[in-house]
Amino acid sequence: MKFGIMVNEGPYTHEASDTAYLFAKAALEKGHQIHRIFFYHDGVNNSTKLTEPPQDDRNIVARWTKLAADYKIDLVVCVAAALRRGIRDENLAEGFRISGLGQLIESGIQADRLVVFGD
Amino acid sequence: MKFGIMVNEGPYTHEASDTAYLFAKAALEKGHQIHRIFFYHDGVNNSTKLTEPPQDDRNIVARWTKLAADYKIDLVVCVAAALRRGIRDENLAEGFRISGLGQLIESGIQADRLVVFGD
Amino acid sequence: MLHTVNKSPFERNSLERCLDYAKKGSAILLIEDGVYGALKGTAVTEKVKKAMKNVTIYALYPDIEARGMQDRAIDGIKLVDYSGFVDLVAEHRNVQSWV
Amino acid sequence: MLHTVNKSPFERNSLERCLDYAKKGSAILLIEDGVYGALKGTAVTEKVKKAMKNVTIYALYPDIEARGMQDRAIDGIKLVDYSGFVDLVAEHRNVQSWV
Amino acid sequence: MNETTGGVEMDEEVSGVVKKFLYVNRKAPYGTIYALESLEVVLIAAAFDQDVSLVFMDDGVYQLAKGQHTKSINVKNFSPTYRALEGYDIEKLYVEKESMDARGLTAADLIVPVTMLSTAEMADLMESQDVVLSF
Amino acid sequence: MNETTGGVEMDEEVSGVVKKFLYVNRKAPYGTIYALESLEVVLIAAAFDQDVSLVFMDDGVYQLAKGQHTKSINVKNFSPTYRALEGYDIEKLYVEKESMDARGLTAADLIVPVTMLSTAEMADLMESQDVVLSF
Repeated sequence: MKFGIMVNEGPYTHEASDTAYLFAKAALEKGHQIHRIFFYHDGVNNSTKLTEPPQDDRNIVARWTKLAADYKIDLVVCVAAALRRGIRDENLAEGFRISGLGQLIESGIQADRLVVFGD
Repeated sequence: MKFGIMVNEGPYTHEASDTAYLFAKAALEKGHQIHRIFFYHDGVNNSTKLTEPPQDDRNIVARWTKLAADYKIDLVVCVAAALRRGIRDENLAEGFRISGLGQLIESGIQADRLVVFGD
Repeated sequence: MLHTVNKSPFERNSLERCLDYAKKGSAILLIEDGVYGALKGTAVTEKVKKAMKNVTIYALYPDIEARGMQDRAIDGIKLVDYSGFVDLVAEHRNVQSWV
Repeated sequence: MLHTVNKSPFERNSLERCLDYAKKGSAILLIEDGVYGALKGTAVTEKVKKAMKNVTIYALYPDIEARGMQDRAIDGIKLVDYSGFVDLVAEHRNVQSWV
Repeated sequence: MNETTGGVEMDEEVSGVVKKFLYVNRKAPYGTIYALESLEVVLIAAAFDQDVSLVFMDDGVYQLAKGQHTKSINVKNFSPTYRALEGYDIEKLYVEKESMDARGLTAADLIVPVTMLSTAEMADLMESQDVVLSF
Repeated sequence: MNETTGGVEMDEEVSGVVKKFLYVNRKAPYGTIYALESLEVVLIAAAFDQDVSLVFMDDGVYQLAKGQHTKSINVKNFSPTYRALEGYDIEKLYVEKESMDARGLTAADLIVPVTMLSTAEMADLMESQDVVLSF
């Protein structure tokens, strides 16, 4: 089955991005496909390469980057939400791309299920 | 009177940073002093110079920078909270400085009132 | 002391908990989405009116106006602007923000 | 359909609204702070038990365990891991997240 | 980037399918950004020829309140945009009656015409959708 | 930067004053970061020789629950840190009885000894403080 995922909250502050990641990973390990992961609202903050969590904590941004590389997942950051919040190509982590809200709608159309992770 | 202010949420997403700004401005215009404005939790995202809101919207980051310049306000971003969220000197807007949580406690000691703006 | 509440009473428990805590003679300021607690004719109006016998309730008018609720404030709730907010903080020894 | 609830029933109205909306035969998955709604002996336990007559309630075990609530789940609530979460989404036509 | 379609090049694969999209609005305006950013999604969604419905329930009904004046909080008043939705062929706006009642609001207090549904009717509507996006 | 005092050089102006600081914890752990980052403030506060009290109420009481195992959600279990607070001379931990009752919890379910107070007693405590920091 093909899943679309929407992540609406920033890393660390809300568990939403953890749950979304663990959901995506479980789906992939079960042989499902992820059509796209779309980052909206504060979710765009999952994509900053300037993050540097404590040594004993998970690195949420790096974890997304690795997931994208391992499984060729399309990680899309909403451009309007990103500009408001100071995410641009210059601080965008590897594996993410910035695009428009149409990418979310398209994911809703093409995926079999769209799951929202938020506050 | 000397006020300390703590801002705990990011710009745009929550009204907290708007309210904190309008409170600070009103206090200054009435002749009060602001001992320090301390940014914690997602509040650290108020300090990114990469923000670019729509033309017809307020620029929250620039507004803090101007307030700091006009009234010589100490804007302190918590280092631990900032590193987790990808705020560093390289994307820090003018007028802000990154320091430790002791700055918050010190503000609680030295200010006559400490007011928290959060989610 | 001064209590501030910034969340809608229909969504969260913060106004309810604030009312449990606000001692006789203290002040409550409703701000942001908290101003929905200051309105007539809602499911929480009676609870707020009852609390007004013991505490003074204020609401931030700019937030009421932003939400189009200008004509709906409960009689007796005092409307303040940001300058009034500053005065309330200055007049009270300490502030609890019910975030 | 599948409903997910990720907030504590003591803090927000999302579980309550979800229970209003979950039609007979649908499924509710409690995740994150939503798992506090899955526990025995709380102020919301009876409401949840009553809903279980019409809907199947699941809870994400990793979130229960993280919070130290391993031994407290209401009998009849089905505990799942992330793999089970994926299955639930796949099995239902659509998902409403009560964010 | 194509502005209207939010970065998507329309091709047959996308434009051939019509799904039922439900946008669920449960948050008040201005206290948080969800209401505004939900509206931004809906405006883009209009370009995709999908079957779009909007639901306003809980504090989401406040998004449609008349008389919003945001100058003093220095935030843009986006409520007039709901009036523009009709021009985008987004005409299915549903409001939960129970949420209106709890807030002492009636249809006359709203800036756009809406269909008022009971909780039970809303639940049926939600159940019948293909994609539910919640804000 | 001085790690213990979180970037502050202690001088007479700071170290001469003793204020009553209250840290109010109303949020559950892990669902959001407030509990963890509140604890980080408290650990720094310990270096300032102020009169520190911690309150746990509403879902904040869950922060102190025994038996937290966070491996499956891949987050650090920070609950043992509450046990370390005594070593920092932070010994005034108050828990609201009404919050415990609503959640079916008793003192035996908590990882640290606490003082149980009623809502009315908590309100008195809160009123008596100089600085109230809420998380």
